[in-house]
Amino acid sequence: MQFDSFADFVAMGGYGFYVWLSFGCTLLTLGAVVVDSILKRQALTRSISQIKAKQDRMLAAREVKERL
Amino acid sequence: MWKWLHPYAKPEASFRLAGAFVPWFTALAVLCLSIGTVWGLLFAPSDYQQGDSFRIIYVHVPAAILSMGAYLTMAIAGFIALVWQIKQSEIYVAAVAPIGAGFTFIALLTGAAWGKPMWGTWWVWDARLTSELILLFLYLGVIALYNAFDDKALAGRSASILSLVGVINLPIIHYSVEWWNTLHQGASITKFAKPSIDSAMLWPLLINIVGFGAFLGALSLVRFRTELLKREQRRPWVRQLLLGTGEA
Amino acid sequence: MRAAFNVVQRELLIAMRRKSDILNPLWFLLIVITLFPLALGPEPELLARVAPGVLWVAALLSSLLSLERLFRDDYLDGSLEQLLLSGHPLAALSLAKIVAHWLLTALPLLLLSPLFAVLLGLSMPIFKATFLTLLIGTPVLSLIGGVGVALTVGLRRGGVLLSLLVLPLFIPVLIFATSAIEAASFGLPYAGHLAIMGAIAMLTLCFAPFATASALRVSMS
Amino acid sequence: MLQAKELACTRDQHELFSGLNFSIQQGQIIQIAGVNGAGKTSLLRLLAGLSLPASGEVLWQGESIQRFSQRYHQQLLYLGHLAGIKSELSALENLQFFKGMDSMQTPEPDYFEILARVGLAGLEDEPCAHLSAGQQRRVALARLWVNQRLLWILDEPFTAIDKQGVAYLEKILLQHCERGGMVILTTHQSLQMPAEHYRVIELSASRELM
Repeated sequence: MQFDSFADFVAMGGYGFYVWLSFGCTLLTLGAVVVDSILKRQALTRSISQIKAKQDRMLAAREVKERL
Repeated sequence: MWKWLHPYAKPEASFRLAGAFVPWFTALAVLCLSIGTVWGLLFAPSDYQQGDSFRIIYVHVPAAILSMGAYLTMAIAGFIALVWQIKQSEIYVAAVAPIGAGFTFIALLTGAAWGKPMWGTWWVWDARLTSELILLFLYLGVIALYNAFDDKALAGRSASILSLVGVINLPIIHYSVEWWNTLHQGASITKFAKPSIDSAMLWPLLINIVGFGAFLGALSLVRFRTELLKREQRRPWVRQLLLGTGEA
Repeated sequence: MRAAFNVVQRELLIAMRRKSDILNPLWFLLIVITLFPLALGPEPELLARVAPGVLWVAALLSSLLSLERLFRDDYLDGSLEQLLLSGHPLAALSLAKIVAHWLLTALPLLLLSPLFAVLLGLSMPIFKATFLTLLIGTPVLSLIGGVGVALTVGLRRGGVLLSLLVLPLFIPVLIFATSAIEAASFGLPYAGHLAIMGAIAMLTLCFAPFATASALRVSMS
Repeated sequence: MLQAKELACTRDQHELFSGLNFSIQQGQIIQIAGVNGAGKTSLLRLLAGLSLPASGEVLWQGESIQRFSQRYHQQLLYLGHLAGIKSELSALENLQFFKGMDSMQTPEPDYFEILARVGLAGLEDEPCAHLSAGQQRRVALARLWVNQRLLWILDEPFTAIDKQGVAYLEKILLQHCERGGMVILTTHQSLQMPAEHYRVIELSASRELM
């Protein structure tokens, strides 16, 4: 252990702001990429169910006899 | 020689294969990143010149290395996609670009945060920083081009071509910037005295590099799977998988 | 070879019928160059210091402005399809298009550069260096730009995207050109810079037509 | 000569057709029929080698047109919706350009006679921008004489062409076949063609009907 107390650890020998800024930004960016990947996956599931609904409608429309 | 690879060229098979790797990569990433970061922040000795600010190295260097590495894998995938017309390769290009852009962004940001206490300024037009910035532009170009096409098959092929053009230019850009920089600035401030790094400092760094690599692997596979599903969304197997309905 | 020549000839003929396409980028260049002394102040030392950079940035912008035309019209009227189906290597035909583009945009710029030099108060040795770098550098701009246009030609709003894709790739040429001019301004030899620019030009000449051709194939389908 | 094997085409992930098989021999005319959006133009672009099929392949004399595209394209005349006529140039200059792009150097045709045939006598030097839509179409069709090609792929050749023009064009297509040429075209007209030369492929539900 390099640090004597938690306060020491936070201070990082006077460079606390820069060190925590770096680690914070890293965490945020990585988190953003992860969240984006998850959201994309969810959006896909949604759009596929929409397509399914659309196809069901098209199948139903086949029953309609009078068309242009 | 590559015969055994052939079954995986089927979308469904490659989807499953990618899925099989995701948990392992995720576990490795979580493990390495937590060990490396805790070790680096708490236990590694502080640098005799830079004090504790050097601990930024544990995110900066892995991000920088893998931002280049990710671009290289992207370009290789682009090359494979163009030469052998393998669709999965194009999808990988699209999948990895945002992660690579994220790494590049991290490398730039942490570089700035490290530069401020060390050099007294957030940004210098140093060779490495400038080429990293251009790398970010290249990534953003690939992403923008991919998103500009409605037809994702065309988007994938265009993005592959662009990533390939970019990788040919990358060394040229790097050396030109380096050269330009030495012309403009004389003695470089980046060459801070670097004693051969102590092994107590080195280990967490290596572990974090592996961790970032595993993170890249896991997330690129996840994104690869999503993109693949998106491409194949009208196929029965996708619908069965996502909606649990058999008919198509 | 004959087919490529045929393409160049047609491009020039079309350009003769539509002179504004050649004149507008030059006009733009002239206006941009006039803006700098107005914005920075007319001190001759200051102008001479920034002039080469100004000239190069202006050349970059005006080449971007005219790049879109390189394949856009051909895409819209179906000529591009016909080039692809002509039974000749598409890379050679793309190169012909790019050569025509260079003749129509960069060559007039080179011819007009003495005028710009006078406007910005360049001395003779610096002007010579600027001229040489433009001579070697502008083909690279056209070649790399060709790849960019070919990638974006099928898109409805490809214009901004084109500059995003292409400008980072222009950076090496810009760097070597400006450092050659800088060396010239200190009276140092700059043949080495020119040689490297020449090497870059050769490299792009080897790769860019093929990249352009495959990008065109993608854009057409 | 030209053979389509298990062709499938998707656009924006929509499957237009799949499992399409047919071939065309010398002396045949094939009309691709189908409702709007059935993929007629997409099929012609696949056959011409402008786009890649989602699966399957197109063979010309037994060779893949992707791998031997140059040899194939030297025998092919493709006229799409947009025929690549430069509006700044005159009809004559346009034709001279296309003649100049031929790989084999054949004697210069009599451009004025050809332009007279397509009904553009006296308009030879006019920039094509000044011509009407039908006249511009005629400039494109003049390439049927200018470039001597074996296979013609024509996408809606009759659009904007008047009645007499249609009848004349039908005659030309038939003549081309009788001389051993091949034609693949789309049109909404029903053509008056002798049955031994003429087939219709209906693009619907991915089946060949005839």
